[in-house]
Amino acid sequence: MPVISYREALNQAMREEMEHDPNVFIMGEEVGHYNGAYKVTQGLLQRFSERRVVDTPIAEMGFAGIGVGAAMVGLRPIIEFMTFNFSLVAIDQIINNAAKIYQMSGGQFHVPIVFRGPSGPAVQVSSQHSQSFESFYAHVPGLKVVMPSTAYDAKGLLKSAIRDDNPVVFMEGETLYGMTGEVPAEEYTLPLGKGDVKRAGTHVTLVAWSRMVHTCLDAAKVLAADGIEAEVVDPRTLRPLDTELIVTSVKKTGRCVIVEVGWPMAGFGAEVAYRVQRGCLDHLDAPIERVTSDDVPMPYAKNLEDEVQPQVKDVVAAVRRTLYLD
Amino acid sequence: MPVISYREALNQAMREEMEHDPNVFIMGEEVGHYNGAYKVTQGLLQRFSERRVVDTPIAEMGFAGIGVGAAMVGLRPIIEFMTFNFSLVAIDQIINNAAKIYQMSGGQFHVPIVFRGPSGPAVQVSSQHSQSFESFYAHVPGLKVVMPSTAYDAKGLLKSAIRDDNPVVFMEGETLYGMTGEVPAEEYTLPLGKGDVKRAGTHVTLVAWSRMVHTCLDAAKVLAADGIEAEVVDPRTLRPLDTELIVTSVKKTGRCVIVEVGWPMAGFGAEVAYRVQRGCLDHLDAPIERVTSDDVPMPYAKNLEDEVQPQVKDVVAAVRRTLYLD
Amino acid sequence: MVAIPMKTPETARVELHDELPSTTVEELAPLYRQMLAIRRLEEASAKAYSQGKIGGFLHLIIGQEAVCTGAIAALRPDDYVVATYREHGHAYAKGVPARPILAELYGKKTGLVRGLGGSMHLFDKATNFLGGYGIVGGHVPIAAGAAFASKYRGDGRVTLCFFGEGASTIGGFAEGLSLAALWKLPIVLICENNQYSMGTPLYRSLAVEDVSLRALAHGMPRDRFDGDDVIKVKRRIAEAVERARETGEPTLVEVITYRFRGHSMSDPGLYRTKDEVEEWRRRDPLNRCRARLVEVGMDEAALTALEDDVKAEIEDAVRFAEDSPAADDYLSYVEKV
Amino acid sequence: MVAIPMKTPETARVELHDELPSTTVEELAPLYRQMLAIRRLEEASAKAYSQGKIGGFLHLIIGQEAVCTGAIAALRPDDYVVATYREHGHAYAKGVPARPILAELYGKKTGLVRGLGGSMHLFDKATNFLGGYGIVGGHVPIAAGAAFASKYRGDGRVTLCFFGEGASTIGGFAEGLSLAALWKLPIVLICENNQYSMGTPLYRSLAVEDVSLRALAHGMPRDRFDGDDVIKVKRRIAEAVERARETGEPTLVEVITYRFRGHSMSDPGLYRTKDEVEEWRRRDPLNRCRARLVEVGMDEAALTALEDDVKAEIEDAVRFAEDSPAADDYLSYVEKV
Ligand SMILES: Cc1ncc(C[n+]2csc(CCOP(=O)(O)OP(=O)(O)O)c2C)c(N)n1
Ligand SMILES: Cc1ncc(C[n+]2csc(CCOP(=O)(O)OP(=O)(O)O)c2C)c(N)n1
Ligand SMILES: [Mg+2]
Ligand SMILES: [Mg+2]
Repeated sequence: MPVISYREALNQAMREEMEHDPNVFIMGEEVGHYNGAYKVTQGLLQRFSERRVVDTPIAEMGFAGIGVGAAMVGLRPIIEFMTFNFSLVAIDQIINNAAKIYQMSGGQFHVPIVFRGPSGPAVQVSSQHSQSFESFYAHVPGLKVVMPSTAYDAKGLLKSAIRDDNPVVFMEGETLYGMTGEVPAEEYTLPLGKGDVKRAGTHVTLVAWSRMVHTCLDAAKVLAADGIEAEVVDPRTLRPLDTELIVTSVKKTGRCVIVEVGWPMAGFGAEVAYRVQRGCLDHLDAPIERVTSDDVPMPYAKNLEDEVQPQVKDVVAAVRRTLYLD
Repeated sequence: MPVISYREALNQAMREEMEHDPNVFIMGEEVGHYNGAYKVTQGLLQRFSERRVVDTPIAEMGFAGIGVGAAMVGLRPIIEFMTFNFSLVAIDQIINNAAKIYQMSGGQFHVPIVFRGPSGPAVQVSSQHSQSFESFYAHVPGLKVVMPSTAYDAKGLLKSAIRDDNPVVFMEGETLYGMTGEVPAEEYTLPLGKGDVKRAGTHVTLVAWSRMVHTCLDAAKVLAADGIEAEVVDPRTLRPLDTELIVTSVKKTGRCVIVEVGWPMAGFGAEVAYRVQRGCLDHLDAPIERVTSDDVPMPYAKNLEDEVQPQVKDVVAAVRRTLYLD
Repeated sequence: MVAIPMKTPETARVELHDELPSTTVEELAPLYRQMLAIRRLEEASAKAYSQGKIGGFLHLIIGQEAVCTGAIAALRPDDYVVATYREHGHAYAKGVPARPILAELYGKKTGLVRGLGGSMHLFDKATNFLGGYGIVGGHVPIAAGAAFASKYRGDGRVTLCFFGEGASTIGGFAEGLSLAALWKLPIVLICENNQYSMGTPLYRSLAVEDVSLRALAHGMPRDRFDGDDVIKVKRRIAEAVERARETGEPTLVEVITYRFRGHSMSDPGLYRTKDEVEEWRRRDPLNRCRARLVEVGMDEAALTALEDDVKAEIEDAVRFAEDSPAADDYLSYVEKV
Repeated sequence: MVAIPMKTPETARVELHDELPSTTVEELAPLYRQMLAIRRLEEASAKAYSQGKIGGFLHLIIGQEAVCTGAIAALRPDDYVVATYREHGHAYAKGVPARPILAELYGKKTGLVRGLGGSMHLFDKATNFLGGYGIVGGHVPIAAGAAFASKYRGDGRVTLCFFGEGASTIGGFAEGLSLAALWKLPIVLICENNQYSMGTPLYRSLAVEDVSLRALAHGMPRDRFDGDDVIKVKRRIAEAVERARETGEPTLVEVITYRFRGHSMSDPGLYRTKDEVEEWRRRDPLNRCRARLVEVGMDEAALTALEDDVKAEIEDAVRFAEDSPAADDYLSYVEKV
């Protein structure tokens, strides 16, 4: 199977869907002539022209809203936020319009739109540029929230998101773009709302999404050296959440550690924890643990930035706590 | 003790703090000449003049940001959102500026600001005007989030919020303004971050804030008729959260039902549930239950609106489930 | 030194004049009928509201009927309309019948959006009415989006976007305006300047009380006139609609008008003097329209027949709303996840 | 018909001319020194960045030094400055020493904001530098807030707010501008039009390539000129600052300039031709300033001494940054909850 980057996988997904459906177009800052701030839209302007790859001024609220209006009358916009940090100035359009119009209109108007872009901390870009807002979007009825961790998932899920008749918030890992993985040459899609076991194990369930899946896989290797077999469950879609997959795993292992790069309080991991204890309280041999970033705006200095975020050692320590090993 | 309304209690808090400190001012839509869309600022313009009670155009992002800038150089703004639904167009100012400047500036600039206004569903105002965003604000380091349920709490907490040197998001109950309660004639404040047991009980702990406290108190009466004594814990401040008070109660009762008017997924109640299971997994005699609104944008029709929101009967049913009674 | 090229904005035509465009009974009678139906529909809503049969916010447009009626009369049926929470009249003018509008206000199953949206959120796909929105300014980008789609497809449609003068200070409006100008979207942005944003008169919201000036910085055509005469509104908006259709150029139009009632049913409107309200009531566009109809030759009998017909229509709509079953489904129209 | 009153905006002075204001060695030499120090400071940062000693985004202002230097020279020390992520020069011009700026970029404990903010978020209370901000347009309301506080207190201070021309399309700018005009806040809004917003030239962002026109709709004074000559910048901004100080009136000023480098260190800047960049490099404000200094009578020896002094200052700052201990505290400066 061809090995390509996460970035290239996303690019292929958009290219293929734009080939399939003339109503699909891309809009955002620097998506065209500049080929994307993170080069995810590389080559699409040349392929599809300015009509379908639309460079915008800096006006997130405006172009997100333009996407919603265009979607209401039948187009299928892909709105790129240069990063999801900037989605805050457009969040009213996402929550009050995109998410609600299908219901407010009594089912008359669908809003088939994808809001996508990088999310989560990059490297040393400081507090206004290092945020993880998945718990915001996952809170809102009318939205779906997708956060793929691999190139394979990224492509299959983005294609499904573009085909979905309702709004999808598609959050890419800012630090995953260069990561490579096997991606079939043939066309495929992956269903939204279905998780994936990224590593099988018996002693503890690790639940993580986006970049934290890789942190968990690394931690699982460290743990394996001590004979601890961790199962790594990647929900891939946070809303709807594949609760069954997670609960089934925890029923087997009796222990659960949830790892997220966002802030602790009211982070999405709390919802996962709630569902796990609802689904299998009697199977829990230890309290559910969460590993999150510290409860601070992200500092700039590299050493502090690393300290703030969940590291392999933090995951290992949390697992060992659930096993009452330390 | 005088009995006054929640609205009047808030009004007194602002009036007193404005008397105390010439740096305190109020800014928002219709706060002055109109005396407030919900009359919370009644009479303040007459008392303090246009300099300190500032009517704004419709520009939440602009005047929220003006508040932040003014706070950086030593004023103490109270920014009123006509409702917190409209805070979404200003949320970037709250999260990226107000919450972060103290840390981004290496501790040089405090931002002593209060963002306040009504929150949560009112009556039949439909989906864009019936939302509960406490889990958003509670997620963000650098903010405090206060949601009082009584006139007494409202006054004491608002005074503390105004005196706090860091940003406070103060969410009032849109349907509580007319509710009355005892409020001392003498000046008092209540500490942020301290919860309150609104009713003592032994069989189950109900955790709720803002209007849902009253729904829980009503449910407790119904339950008491069947010999079930519910303890109603009102954290009052969601961030910082008085986890200890909640956990102590659940350790005593062994059962916990969390009631919130917001949406279920990634609602603040999930965080409460997580903390409860962390703090006293071994004391839990049943899975933690949450009662929330349904996972939908709020419908307009009265009957549907009631169906969507947590009712006394829903709380009673949840309690009975945790007691394995039905 | 390198010369820095400067474009100067086109100077826009802005005149406020009394001279009324000529018209005929054929043109004017249906518009009078619409305005009257809107007035009666809203009066019926106000009554039902006081009886507790309608809840929530109810924003009436009484006094402003000539604006939506005249403007929408300049459209083709396939053109789009986007409006605010004060949109009963716009929906009706676009072709939505009174029955489902009123049933929606009553929160009934037969409502236009099945009791889910209420007064602020009417939507009708059949007539290309893209909705009523509650967040001030937030719908302006949406309207630009519909216009963007028309340009994308080359379908020749035009979008009308209505908003209040109070919306002219919010970012959503500024961004929508700026993008419409940049991309030359076929849209007409219509500011219904009813001189108040809730209790705030425009001079306390804008440094210069002329919303249409916003077009200057964008080289966008603009227009500004009073909205008492429905034919005048139709003609002036038609110019902008034609420009949008032919050249794709957007226009910012400000129409000066007045709401006779408070901001919503719960607003007593104490911030205006009785005299001020009375003066504007004397200019009632409905009365002017009726007088005009007589002038151009409609006889009293025909007028009375028309008025009786409207009365019957609204009475029927009230009965329909009253008799309809309550809304009973809030799950089918939101995607379950 | 009731006449509707209309105000027309003041016509603003907008001229682009070559005639340079006269100056003296005493006035110009310190400004040259500042510009040179900013240039050397940024060159040192660029070098450290390529060596991996500075991380994240690094946005250089090389080529634009005359704008921040000249503008801030028009201020009193107690006046406020608010800037973007491209703000090293602004901080330095406001009086922040090179040492803590560079140490901040290195992420050191001795950094201006203790390694917590980095290049994009310099803040300095001592010099009334209210910060560097990363969300485009988001700082404009903050600047208006500082000016609001000055008006509230009557402290006679003026706020300068810098932003790029790319910010002129976002709602935060529009709302800040509108409120500053309405409330007559003592602020000067300075658009550093370096002609690109990342890779996007202005003509792909704005329908009319003149940001200062935004003032028209608000009756706000405006100015627009090229920013090559530091004295010219100082004089023109001083006019606006004086107006703000005396009358409280805000001004929107657009200064045409150019960045020689890419948007940030990671941008190769392929969207511009070599010729274009070369042409602007020939206009380098630093060279012009030096030539001007010679013209008004500074001798080579004095210039060399000044330049050596700058060199030593920056070398010292680099050593300081290199030798300082790593940042080690991220908890003391955020309130624990
Ligand atoms: C962003 C936002 N802020 C505040 C409100 C509350 N609000 C609803 S209507 C209104 C006044 C709008 O005035 P205008 O735009 O002139 O329209 P009109 O009501 O006069 O038709 C306000 C402040 C809102 N809905 N949205
Ligand atoms: C709201 C928001 N959108 C997008 C960005 C990404 N971004 C950072 S700088 C920039 C270009 C800004 O250009 P301009 O305002 O002209 O300033 P310059 O960089 O030229 O100084 C963009 C798009 C951002 N920081 N904030
Ligand atoms: Mg109005
Ligand atoms: Mg620029």
